[in-house]
Amino acid sequence: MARKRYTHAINEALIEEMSRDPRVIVYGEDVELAIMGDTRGLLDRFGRERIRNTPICEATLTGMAVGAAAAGCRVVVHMMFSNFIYTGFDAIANQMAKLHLMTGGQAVMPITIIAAYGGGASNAAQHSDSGYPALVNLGGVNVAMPATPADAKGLLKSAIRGNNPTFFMEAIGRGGEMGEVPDGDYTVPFGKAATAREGRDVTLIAIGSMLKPTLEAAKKLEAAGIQAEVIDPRTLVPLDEEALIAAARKTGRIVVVDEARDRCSAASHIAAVLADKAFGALKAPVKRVTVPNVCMPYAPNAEKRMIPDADRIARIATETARA
Amino acid sequence: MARKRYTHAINEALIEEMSRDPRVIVYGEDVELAIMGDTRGLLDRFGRERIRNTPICEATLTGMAVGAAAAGCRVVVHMMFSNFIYTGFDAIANQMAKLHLMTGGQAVMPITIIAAYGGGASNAAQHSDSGYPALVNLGGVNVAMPATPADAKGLLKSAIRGNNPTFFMEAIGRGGEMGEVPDGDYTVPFGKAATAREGRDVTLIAIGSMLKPTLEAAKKLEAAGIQAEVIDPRTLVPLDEEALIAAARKTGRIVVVDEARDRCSAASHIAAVLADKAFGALKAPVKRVTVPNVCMPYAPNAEKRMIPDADRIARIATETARA
Amino acid sequence: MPTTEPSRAELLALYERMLLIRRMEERLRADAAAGNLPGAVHLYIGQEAIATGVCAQLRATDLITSTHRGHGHFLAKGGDPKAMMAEIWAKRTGICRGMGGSMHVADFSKGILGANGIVGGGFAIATGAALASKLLHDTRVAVAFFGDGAANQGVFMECLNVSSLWKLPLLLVCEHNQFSEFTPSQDITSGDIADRARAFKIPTTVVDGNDVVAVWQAAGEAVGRARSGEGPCFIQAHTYRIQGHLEAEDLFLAGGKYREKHEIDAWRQRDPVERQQQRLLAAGVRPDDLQAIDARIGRVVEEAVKFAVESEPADSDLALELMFVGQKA
Amino acid sequence: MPTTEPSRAELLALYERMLLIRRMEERLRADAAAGNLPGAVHLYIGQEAIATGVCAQLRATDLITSTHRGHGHFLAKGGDPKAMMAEIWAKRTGICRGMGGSMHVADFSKGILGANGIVGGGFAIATGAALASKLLHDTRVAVAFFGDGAANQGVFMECLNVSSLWKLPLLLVCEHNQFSEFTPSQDITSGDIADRARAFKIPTTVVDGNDVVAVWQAAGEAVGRARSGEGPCFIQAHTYRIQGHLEAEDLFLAGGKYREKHEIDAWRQRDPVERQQQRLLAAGVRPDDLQAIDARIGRVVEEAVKFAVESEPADSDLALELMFVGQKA
Ligand SMILES: Cc1ncc(C[n+]2csc(CCOP(=O)(O)OP(=O)(O)O)c2C)c(N)n1
Ligand SMILES: Cc1ncc(C[n+]2csc(CCOP(=O)(O)OP(=O)(O)O)c2C)c(N)n1
Ligand SMILES: [Mg+2]
Ligand SMILES: [Mg+2]
Repeated sequence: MARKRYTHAINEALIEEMSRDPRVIVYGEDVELAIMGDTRGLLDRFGRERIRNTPICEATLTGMAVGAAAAGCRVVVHMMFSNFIYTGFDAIANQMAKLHLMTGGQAVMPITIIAAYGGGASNAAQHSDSGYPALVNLGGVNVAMPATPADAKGLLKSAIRGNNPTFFMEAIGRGGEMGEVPDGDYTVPFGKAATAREGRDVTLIAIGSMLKPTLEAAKKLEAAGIQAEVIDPRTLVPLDEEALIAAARKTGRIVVVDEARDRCSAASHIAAVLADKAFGALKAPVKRVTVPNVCMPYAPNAEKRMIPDADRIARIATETARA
Repeated sequence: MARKRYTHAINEALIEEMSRDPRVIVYGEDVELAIMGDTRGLLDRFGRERIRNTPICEATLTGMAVGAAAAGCRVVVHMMFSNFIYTGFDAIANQMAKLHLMTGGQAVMPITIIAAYGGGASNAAQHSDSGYPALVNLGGVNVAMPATPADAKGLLKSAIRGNNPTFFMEAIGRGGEMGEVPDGDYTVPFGKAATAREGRDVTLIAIGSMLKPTLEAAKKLEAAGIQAEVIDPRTLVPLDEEALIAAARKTGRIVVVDEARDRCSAASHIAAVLADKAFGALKAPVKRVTVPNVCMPYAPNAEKRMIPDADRIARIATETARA
Repeated sequence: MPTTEPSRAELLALYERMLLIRRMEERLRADAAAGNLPGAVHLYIGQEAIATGVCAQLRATDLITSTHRGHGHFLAKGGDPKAMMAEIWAKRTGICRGMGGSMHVADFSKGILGANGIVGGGFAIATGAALASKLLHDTRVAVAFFGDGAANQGVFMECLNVSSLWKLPLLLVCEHNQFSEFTPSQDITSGDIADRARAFKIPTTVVDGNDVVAVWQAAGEAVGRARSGEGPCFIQAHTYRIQGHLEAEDLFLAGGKYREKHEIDAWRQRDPVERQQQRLLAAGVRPDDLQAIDARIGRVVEEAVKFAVESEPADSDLALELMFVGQKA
Repeated sequence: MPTTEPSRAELLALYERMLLIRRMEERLRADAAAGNLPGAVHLYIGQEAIATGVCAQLRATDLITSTHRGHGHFLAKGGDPKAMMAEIWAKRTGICRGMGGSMHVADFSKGILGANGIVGGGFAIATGAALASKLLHDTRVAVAFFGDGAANQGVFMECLNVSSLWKLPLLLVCEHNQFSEFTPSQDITSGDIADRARAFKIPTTVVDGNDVVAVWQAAGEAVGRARSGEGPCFIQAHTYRIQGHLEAEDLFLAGGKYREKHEIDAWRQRDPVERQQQRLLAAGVRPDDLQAIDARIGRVVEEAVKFAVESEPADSDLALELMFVGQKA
């Protein structure tokens, strides 16, 4: 166990998995010099056969992953910003998410796609989307949302070893954040939510980048005498419905926090699941704290206004706890 | 008023709008010979300057719409099957949905994208998606889901005259269905749900292609003594939240029916909105009847099993009415 | 490099494979017309020489990607007629267990990475397969079959670039059948498609796609080059789609027309199967021997249909199991 | 066609415009280093001759699309320095009201359809604009500026195809500055980019992108051809990115290296602004006159910064209004 940066945890997972299995390859635009930091040092260690810069052609990068996987590699594709997933979306939605079914189970696709999402750095609309709801809706790809350095390491290792296409969504701007990371071969299973904090008055379900402000909000609530439980689903596909339902039943008061745009967000989906399966236990309206249905403005003040922060979360959680 | 096919209603709207405004252009793959039927006869009437076949290059078709709109055309792009939206997704998600904001309101994009969605014709996974939740989540594009020939005509005319990018989702396999269509200049406003049937026991919210089996289900329910109200949102963006909330309050029992995959579906979102804003009135779990999280299998029996039908809707509606 | 001439045995094998494809397609045409097949069916009639000539140069471990018009590639690469037929009949014994259908026939165990309903969907998959082959040092060659229409998709160029840069063992085979659905190729294609490959310094051959020997020869050179590490090759094979874009196209056309009957007739004169038959006869093969082949293939087709018809329908819940490996949908 | 020589007034105007871009960029570099600017800033220093030479051949109504490195195109096409500066400073007086920032400066009233954060995002937009121009018969020309890296995106080829087929009034300007982020162009680009355009039968010119007169001449011919209905043209302008990919790139590189200092120094010797200055001096323009220009531009830049600094921050709720025309988010 040691304190490490989120980026560093990813880097460690990549190094360990590449060392463990010679079939693991990594490619993407500028991965050699590590534009996002997370692939630093791989070139020196593994050489250009196993990690390489590609031309700018996302449509091919995603499709190529399918073919390389079919032919025996375990493929890690770095897409840099998650908005570029859209550029490579055809092969994701039409091939990667569907081929296992369409081939009657023949196609096996050990593919991990890394992409950084979210706002907060004035990168403007084309570099700030949290577009994972579209991925969640595809049905055939896993979606991992590590919120902490430990989960970043553990989920990435599970993704690379797994046999299903997985999106590993990096929380942008949290690359520098620190946290305890177990040493060595630490994996986190998919579909297991984590309880980040126990409490009996209100349940806050926080996705990915939203864990941190939600934990801050929980502290504020504590000061006001409200004990918030904080649950982190960790993966959206598969989704640990059981844990979420149990948590909902415990307090009957739910707030889901998500950096995605509100309509058809992961927050919507989780709220819907609970309004169905935990209905009898609900004591208050199920609330969503999300980005409004806008794309990210550039100006820092305008951007800040759109992204859920501890104050907004705390306010809505307080209302919910007291409703 | 005359009975017309759904496809015919679309065709009529295109002819009327192209006649009304010489800046309206239509392009797409094989629109001249009308592979989907809806563009039939346009070439003879308007000539190849205003309707033309394109090469197969969806990424450019969607991007070109942005440029042509910016330079003064009203653009109708026919994308054939909605799965090909994924192929052209980059310009949709990164440009079309964002440019009005990113340019501080300068870019105005009167663009209508027509695409056929849904299963039921053994077209298999790559031709059967109901991928509109991803569009709904984008934030910057309207999404129209006409369920009837009249709405097909009225919504398409509104889309073409409007100044925002709009996805006009054709319900595949319903192109041959008949319905009354008002003559002449009939438009349907965006963001106004329609009550397809009144009832006081349970509220069925049916999206697009699901209206028909939902109405069938309502008949079955009637035979069992349950009066179902059926609401059709008609557009998912903008969403007539008010009407949906009012309808939910009326019965307190809600079933949302959607041909999209369940996770992050439009059904999820509507259920979430109601679990929040109609919470006090709810008497039973909010139910979703959707496609499970699969892509469409080819075999007719397997496909049928995945798409909500009147029986499944009636069963769940009955449980909800009696819960 | 001197062109290799096929042996008599090779000539016969090419003929037999083409005939298998032809007869299977004819049978599918009949069953489609009879309403026995769900979904869309795109037939390969007239183009048999291309899949056959190319795949005859491949090893079992080599990998191919195909198109919506994929039955020919499936059979040419050694796919099982029974399993294909059952798939198109939507049966549980189908090669994709009834989940894929006509547009998705695949047999990964034979290197058939699948027909594909997305025009242009195969380029990057084949490029990725070639990349894996190179990284795993296993000398497999990947082949992407695609239509003239698909060559207008941007991924085509992206894959030309990537494969040329990285000297991938990739063969790109453009089946130029003059049409993209109902649109004549020249209406939507600027310049010569082969020039696009040339712009990336990829060796390019243009062949008569209705002459199986010409295709076989071009493919032999190209596959050899790719396998020996010299990088990708491009073959443009000129041919003609004899059938409609899909069966029942008249329904879609509703009286509209995009080509003249005499054009089809002219191309019928260049029928690749008949041309190979003539070549064999000229080389002294006895008509009886050819008839024996035809009879044998007739039986294969009948058995395939029988197998398909008698098989159980697909498992209607299977999709819930098959979205993921070892994970529920 | 004989090459046109620019008049002395034209030479001066070209110089002045290049210098405006240079000084604006230098000022942005300083403010980025000082931490005054939110977001990423990609500077155009070293490439000024290209935007300047091309845009000098355009009319106010002509349309351009630009890239993430878009300040130069914005200013060259007549965009307002004040409004651009305020935008980059995230102010409500910015040309995009603070919603777009450096990567999205746009002025539709001047035909500037916007810088673009998506590499390759401008190709289809420019193609669509050219299509509209053709259909509306209004003789506007559309220009897509793009980098060598962007030329590997498939949409590039798609737009070559469409524009060539339909003879659209489109000019494609490839600014080959040797790099795509930290990757040398030759590592990711197979063949000569100009050959890609040639494969679609598009007239192609390769020019020294650091010589504004050469660019201006090539653009003059190309724009003339496009405007007169002869279809698209392609210009490849060789240049060099003097600054990092983005300001603060050292942070991203963390000690990593992708080019040598002597290479940068060598290209500094070919500085396009200085070359134009030398040309003017050689043509008899007095140093005083040049200094007057520099002073004038200095004031423009100062005013722009002052305007930006003194403006109000962006409206923090504006995004809710601006997702749609006349419709709430
Ligand atoms: C991405 C995508 N766009 C459009 C289609 C519809 N479509 C199916 S086949 C076809 C024409 C393909 O032409 P070509 O590549 O020449 O193949 P051919 O049919 O001639 O064999 C089109 C446009 C599709 N399936 N996928
Ligand atoms: C679709 C997409 N992929 C990747 C990026 C990240 N990116 C930004 S600039 C750039 C390099 C562009 O190179 P080039 O086109 O040559 O332009 P230059 O920076 O040299 O001006 C990359 C890869 C992006 N912005 N958009
Ligand atoms: Mg074709
Ligand atoms: Mg460059």
